[in-house]
Amino acid sequence: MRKIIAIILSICFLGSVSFAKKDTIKIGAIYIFSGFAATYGQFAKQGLLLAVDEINKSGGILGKKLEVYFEDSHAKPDIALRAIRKLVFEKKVDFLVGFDSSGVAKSVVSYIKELKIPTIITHAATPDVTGKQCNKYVFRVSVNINQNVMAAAKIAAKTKAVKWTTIGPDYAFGHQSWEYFQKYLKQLNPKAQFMKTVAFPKVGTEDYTPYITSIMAANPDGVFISLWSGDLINFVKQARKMGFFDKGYTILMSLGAATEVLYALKDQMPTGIWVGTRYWFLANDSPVNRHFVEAYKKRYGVYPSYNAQNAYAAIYALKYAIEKAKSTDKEKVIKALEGLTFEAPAGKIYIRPGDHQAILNVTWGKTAYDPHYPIRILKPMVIFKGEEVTPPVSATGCKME
Amino acid sequence: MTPVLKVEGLTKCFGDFCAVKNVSLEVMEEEIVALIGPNGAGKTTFYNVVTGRYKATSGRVIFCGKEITNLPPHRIVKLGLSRSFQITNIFLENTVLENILAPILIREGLGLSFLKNLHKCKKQLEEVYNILELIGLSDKANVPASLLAYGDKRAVEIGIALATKPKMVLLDEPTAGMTPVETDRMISLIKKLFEETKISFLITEHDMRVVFSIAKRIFVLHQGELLASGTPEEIRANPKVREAYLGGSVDA
Amino acid sequence: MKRAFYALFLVFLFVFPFFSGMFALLFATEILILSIFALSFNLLFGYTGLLSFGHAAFFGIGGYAAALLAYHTHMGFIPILLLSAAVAFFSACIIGFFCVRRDEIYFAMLTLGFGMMVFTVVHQWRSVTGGSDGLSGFSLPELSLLFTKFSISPPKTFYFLTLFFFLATLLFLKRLLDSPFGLIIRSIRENPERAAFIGVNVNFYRWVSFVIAGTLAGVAGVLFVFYDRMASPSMVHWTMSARPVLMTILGGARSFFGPVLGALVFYILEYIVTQFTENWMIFLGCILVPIVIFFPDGILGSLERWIARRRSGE
Amino acid sequence: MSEITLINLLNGFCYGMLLFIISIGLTVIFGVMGVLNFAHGSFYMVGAYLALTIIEKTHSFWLALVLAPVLVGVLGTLTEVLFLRPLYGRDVSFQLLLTFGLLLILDDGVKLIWGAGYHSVDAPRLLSGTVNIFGTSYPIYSLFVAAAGPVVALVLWLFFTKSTYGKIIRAAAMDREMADALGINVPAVYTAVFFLGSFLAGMAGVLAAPLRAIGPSMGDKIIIAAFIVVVVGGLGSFPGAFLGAVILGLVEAFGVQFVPKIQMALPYILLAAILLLRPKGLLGREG
Repeated sequence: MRKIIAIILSICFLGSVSFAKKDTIKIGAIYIFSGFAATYGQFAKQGLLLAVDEINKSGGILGKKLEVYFEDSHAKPDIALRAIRKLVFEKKVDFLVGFDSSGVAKSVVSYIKELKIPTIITHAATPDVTGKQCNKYVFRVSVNINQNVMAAAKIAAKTKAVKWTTIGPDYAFGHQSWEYFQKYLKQLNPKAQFMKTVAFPKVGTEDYTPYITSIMAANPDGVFISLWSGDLINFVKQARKMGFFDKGYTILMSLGAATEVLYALKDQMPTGIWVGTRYWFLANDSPVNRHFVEAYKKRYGVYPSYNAQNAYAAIYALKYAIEKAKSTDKEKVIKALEGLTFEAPAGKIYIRPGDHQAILNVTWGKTAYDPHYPIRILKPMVIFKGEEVTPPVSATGCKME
Repeated sequence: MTPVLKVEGLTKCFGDFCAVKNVSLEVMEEEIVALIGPNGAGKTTFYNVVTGRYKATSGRVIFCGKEITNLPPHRIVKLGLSRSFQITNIFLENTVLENILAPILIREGLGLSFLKNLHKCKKQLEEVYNILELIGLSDKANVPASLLAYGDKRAVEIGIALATKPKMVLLDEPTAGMTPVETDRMISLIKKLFEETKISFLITEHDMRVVFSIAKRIFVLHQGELLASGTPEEIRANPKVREAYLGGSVDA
Repeated sequence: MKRAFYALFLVFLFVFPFFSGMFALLFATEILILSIFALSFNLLFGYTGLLSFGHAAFFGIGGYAAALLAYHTHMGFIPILLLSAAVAFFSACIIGFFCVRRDEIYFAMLTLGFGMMVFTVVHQWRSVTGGSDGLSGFSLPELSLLFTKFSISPPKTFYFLTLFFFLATLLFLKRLLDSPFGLIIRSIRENPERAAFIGVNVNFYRWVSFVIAGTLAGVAGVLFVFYDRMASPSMVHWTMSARPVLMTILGGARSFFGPVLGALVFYILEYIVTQFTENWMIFLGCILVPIVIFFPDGILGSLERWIARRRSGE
Repeated sequence: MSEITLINLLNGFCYGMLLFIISIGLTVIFGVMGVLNFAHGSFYMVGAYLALTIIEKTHSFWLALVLAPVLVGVLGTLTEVLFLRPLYGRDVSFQLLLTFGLLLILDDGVKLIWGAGYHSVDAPRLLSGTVNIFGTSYPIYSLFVAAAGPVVALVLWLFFTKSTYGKIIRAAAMDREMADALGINVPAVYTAVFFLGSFLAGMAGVLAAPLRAIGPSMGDKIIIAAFIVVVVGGLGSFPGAFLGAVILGLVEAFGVQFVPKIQMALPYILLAAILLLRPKGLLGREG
């Protein structure tokens, strides 16, 4: 009984006592650690811890050690919100990083503004959080839909395909990807046609055969696919069995070059199809990238996925910003993040002050077999300069206060 | 005298099997009548059709001059035809008082009083105590029904039927499974009720001793058909009835 | 003894925000909201004998109605609450009309089916509900009371607002269950067939109970949406319907405060367990199984029984 | 009929047969014991995970197809003996809740053992590749699954109508008291039935493994579909489960083709319509 009372009391007082030690910088990280996309969280956590350990080993930031708290968003906005509250009010974190799902990111940014806590989005790609929903506290170091899809459209415009269709997850991300793809491709190739038959299976769909059948029956020239993680794996397995990849369609998978997908599929991933990513570990031969890939491979036994790189880069972005501001004061760090340019494994990243969106290179490529790697790699690889594929701030709808 | 219950050509079939075949009978006001027959004769099915638990295959049931064939049970009860069950069928987790109170509240149309406290239903509670006295359970009002002795549970069963203020009650083997002492108590209870309330009763019963001591008229059901009807003496003398009982399954 | 305990608890609820931390305050608010939800569920399950696996439909309908009103209008909190409760009321009228015609497993399946239908509507009707992303980014309505306007955004204000609805729900349900209506639905739970033979229109009373439960769940949904500042499809999913079921079983379906205790224990356990492991569901399952087998009356029910036995033993 | 319609017909049938094998286990258990097993989908998932491990270790799909269902059957047997026995005679809600608790345990349990990520296995070499049907290449493995349904149906039918054990089970299903009186060991029958039902769920899991990504939530999704199948067909009815499974399979396949917007809601609309119009299901027994 006494124990129960003790527990109840300790819960009542949760967060009422501040444990904040002056010599640490606390970071809250929110990713998907369970369900159909749990590998995303796993990779992000690995990349993030790698960065944190590196920084702490070399003396921390301004002499302060980093401390990270992880929370699971379950890919659901309401649970992510609870995680934010827990991190901010109970763990008293100074900064937040994370968010895989666009839906989650969109739902929480206004609350983040209310809490006034600087946040770096490392994965969610919806243009809105650095567009019409942008605010002072929210930054993104990763490629967004605009950038990824603009690159896709540039590739699509160079192919012979005229009639295009899509398969994407049935939520804002899938629909927006297709919307932007049509918009950009139409600009580049006015002859492009977009079919009425499109497929938007629910996230977490088990059986893709009806969708695959209806797409194949429509007989398109090109198929733009924005499925991701478990869904993409499921889709590729079933599509392969149905001969979807033998029909000679031009296929673009906007997130096909995610290493977690490639690892899960291994040689079930067909070769010769166009895949995009938000970071490719072989795309950049800089010392920073070589170091990152090596250290990552050594520590975890696999090649880093884009989500690992993004989380890694976010921690370094914070490091550089805090050092630039010479303070961990939130407002000063925000000032420092705006316009920050730094070297990440993905290459040079510039955080545009106007909308807090990172400008960085975007990689696409064709899947290919290589005996040196257990997974498909990209050959040939096409790298787009960040500026080429990013719309100007004026086109994003962002009005920063 | 006018008939309270009038059944015309009632038939109930389950697929090919007909448990009740073309049964017609009448029960008058202020009359106790028994319905007897060997096991499986269709007595309970007959009750179930008359009280709306099953839909009739054909035939009509008229109660107090109103056709009630195939009405839902609660409507039939509201018209004044109540019943008891062969297997004890009461609200076990509720107290004895609540068992009796519920039908009274429903009868008075108070079922949807959401905010009135049960203790404030003074008039209805008074009625409950009257019924409890009648069935001899005044001292057990606040006992959960599940804790009662078997005979008392059967008495509650009858109390519930009375609480609906019926013009007629169908009793389905009120003494089933009782000890001789309990049976005697039940018989005197039924007699007392009849004398005090003048409700009509239709009783199915295995125990011939009970039947002949209570009923003024008897109907005999055999394989779903009405075999005979008449006074106890007539039934006793009827050769067809003897044959049915001896030729059919043996009853206690 | 019991009264003193409740009085103490009530006092605790009132003074709690003045010494608790921010996180605990939010935590407590959420528990109170879910308690309302679980209490409403238990009117059906514990008192009418109907196991619903689709109760979240009304939680979600109320919530989405509130989110949409907050998004598109400038109404105050009270009009939004009343309108949303009305929407939940009418949906419960319609869905309940069909569901109460069936018993037991069929009722559970039917409610599950209808619940998931509501979920699909919420999930597919992107232009209105925001699809799987849900609705967010609306500003919180203001509460007009005594000619003054309050913002409900400060956590303390919102806590007291929730506490008010929580206590109101308790009082309302207590009176309801001690009323003739309460006796009738308990009788239906005990023995639906017998109830018909005392003149109860069983389906009708079940329907009324269903509608009351649905409306209360809608109110809980409204509070939840403003607490979370979003309406998301997971509010309507069957896994959300499973929550009050678990809470009620945990606390005790036959005890008036069972669902409240269940919600409290559920959240505290979840909080403690998730400190150590991400696999909180396995833990929950491991608690649920022995409770179902050995303590079907839940924590509070078993406790009450134990106390009663000790008292009668002494 | 257009080519796409024919292919959809095939798709629907193939998915339907997978559903059938899952649902028949569910309905056998319900028909005999009156227990609606919420954890049935989790048994299916465990079957798929076991197949994954067995195939990784031995590289034999066929061994997995034999071994995994037996292991799942044993798991089901333990469940029945340890957890469900104390609950017979109590309100059905408790059985539903108990099996729901098991679902929670199993869903998280596989995460502890196999991790949270997705896995995949290949179809056996014999069945990989495609054949040309209606001018479209169609995977042989899907045809195999489509054929497995009728085979399972036939075997079960023979078992229940021709073998002594099958007849005993049917007797126990009809009337427990009667079976008791006839000297049938009813508890043993229940255990055997639970083994059979879980075995079938496990088998469906193995069959599904090469078709789908193997992940911790695969059971939750399928259990709802299986519920719908058995309710539509008629709880406890064998031919009903077959019919229900085919209908649901076709509804899913053609829903995508004709009404993609509300396709997701179709199974639930079907469920509600059946429960309201024919509460005992299409082929359910009157009573």
